[in-house]
Amino acid sequence: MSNMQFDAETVRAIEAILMVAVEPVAPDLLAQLLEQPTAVIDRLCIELAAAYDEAGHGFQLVKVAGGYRNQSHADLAPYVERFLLDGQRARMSAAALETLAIVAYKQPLSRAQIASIRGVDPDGVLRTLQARGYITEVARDPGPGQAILYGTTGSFLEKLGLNSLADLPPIAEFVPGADVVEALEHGLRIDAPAPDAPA
Amino acid sequence: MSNMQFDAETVRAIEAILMVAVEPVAPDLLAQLLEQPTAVIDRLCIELAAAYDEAGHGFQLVKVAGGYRNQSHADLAPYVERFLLDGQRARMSAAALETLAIVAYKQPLSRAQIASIRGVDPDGVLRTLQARGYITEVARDPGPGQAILYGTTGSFLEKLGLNSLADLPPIAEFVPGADVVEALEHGLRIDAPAPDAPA
Amino acid sequence: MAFAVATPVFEGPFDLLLHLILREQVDIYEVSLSRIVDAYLAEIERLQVIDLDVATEFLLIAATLVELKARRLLPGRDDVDLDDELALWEERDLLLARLLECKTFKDVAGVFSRLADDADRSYPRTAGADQRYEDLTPDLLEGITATRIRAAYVRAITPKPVQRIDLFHVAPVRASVADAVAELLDELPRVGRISFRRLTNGLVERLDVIVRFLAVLELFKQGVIELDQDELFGEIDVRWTGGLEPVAAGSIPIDDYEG
Repeated sequence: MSNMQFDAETVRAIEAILMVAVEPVAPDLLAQLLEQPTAVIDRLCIELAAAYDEAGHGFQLVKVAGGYRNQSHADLAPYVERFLLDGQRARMSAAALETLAIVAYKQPLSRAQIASIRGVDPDGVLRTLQARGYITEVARDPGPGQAILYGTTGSFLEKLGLNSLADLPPIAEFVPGADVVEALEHGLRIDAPAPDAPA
Repeated sequence: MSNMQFDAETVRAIEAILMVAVEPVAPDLLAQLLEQPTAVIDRLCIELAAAYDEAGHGFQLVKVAGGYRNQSHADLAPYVERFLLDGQRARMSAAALETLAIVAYKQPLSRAQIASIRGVDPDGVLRTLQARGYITEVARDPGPGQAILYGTTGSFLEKLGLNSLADLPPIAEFVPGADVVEALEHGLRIDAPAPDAPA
Repeated sequence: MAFAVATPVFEGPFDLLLHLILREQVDIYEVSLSRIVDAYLAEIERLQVIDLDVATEFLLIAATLVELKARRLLPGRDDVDLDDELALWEERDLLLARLLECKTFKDVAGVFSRLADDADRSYPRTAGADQRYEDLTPDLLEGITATRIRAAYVRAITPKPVQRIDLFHVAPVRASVADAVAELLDELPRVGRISFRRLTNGLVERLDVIVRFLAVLELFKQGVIELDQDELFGEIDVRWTGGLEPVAAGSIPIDDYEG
């Protein structure tokens, strides 16, 4: 840690606050409480996180969902899970993950828009995702019907261990490659049938 | 820390567990989870506490109420207080509110009975509600095991502005929730949730 | 020709169609629309037999596929006009675009799953303030009324609904197609010539229309009717060519779409 003399008190205060916080603490809030520029808070937190790593502690300081938090180190998960009897987290179903992916990249969007992409009624899945706090109603469609528009939450970012939506991989990376497109085109081709094709 | 090579993993596991623990963790429990003699756990915890002090961290490892706990350092209390006053949202989680409601209407009842209604282990929530003075142990189940039976406190009634439990609003026979009504209107069949209901 | 379909649970019609097409990817030139359509219809039947939730969306995509396939059966393909040809390609491209979008988000979901698995290995600290700060933590009951306690209780004891699409009105396709064929065999020799629109006039359910359409295709395959369509999405003209002798329904072998 640099400027140890000046920053030590701020760093110690950050450590103390993160110890009583129950959710990620925004750097702006830390900056306000500790009367330091946000940039200084961010720099100190990054240095602190690196110092924890270097010292080989069993915990980490990470930035998720726009704030800093302390968490147990991933490689100690077996011990932590033994301790927290209900520690094993429920895995999300394929349907939930796909719906979450659509909401994450296309937000805000309506139930009907999700249905048209997935080809199935997403009602039950949406309710589950909402109950778990991963998505929420973020707006109403201004058009007739005023459909509810959904978006992702901070809990979603926490669930995926991301700091912000900007950390999501660019959607362009997932556009199917030429081979897939070609296969699909062949599967749906409507040119003349082969002589032995069944009617 | 002595015997670094042998103890490093155990020390890191202790750090990870204390980071996620809500209540002080008894040395016996740590010993059992980490498959080490209690004496070794105690020695490592004392060394770890000394190492935190020496490094000048903003948190401490202390032994309180028969267990070990990480907490913010006493000399940083002014910052922690500022954070708790300014930064903390007063918010009862949905889980806590539901658990409190179950205790209010069904008291006296045991942890297991609450678990069977809510479908999840209410341990952490019960501790919070108890620490806040909203619920308390009112009796012991006369049956085998003598489970603790919980009920609400006078302070709970006072805060809700009620004279007695009889003043709680009555529960109608059975009022289906809005989502159930909506599902029925859509002509969908409602089934009791399967244990492995998809997310 | 039979497709042996493994039994994964398909999340939707695009999911199923993607699966059917992409598993053929090893030999792209073996993929044909006919095989895909047959396999798709067979899969829908199987889904119903094992009583999974089958959304009507599966059947709508089935209708689109059957329509694409039917185009190839209709006579007069050589003199299709250019507009029709373009519209046909448009329809196919729309389906293709939806499949590609579906595939995109399936792949994203895979990445989300890995991110979540990694993140799940770290547990956040949620202990909150210890007793030393008890006086400072705001009262959680502030602003909470007895009515809200009651609402929370009702919420807690209400069984969480698991939605299932009710299928009681969705008859298995096989039986319905056979029935529809029997009806058509009774009606068509008497009327001789009728438009598909009129044939399905009294039908309310989209599924019934689809089943009628499948029945018409069956009869076309058997060579007892001729089909004509002047323009894309135009009236389909159905003409009985089976002669005046009544044809017993049982004498028409019904393709049960098992590939």
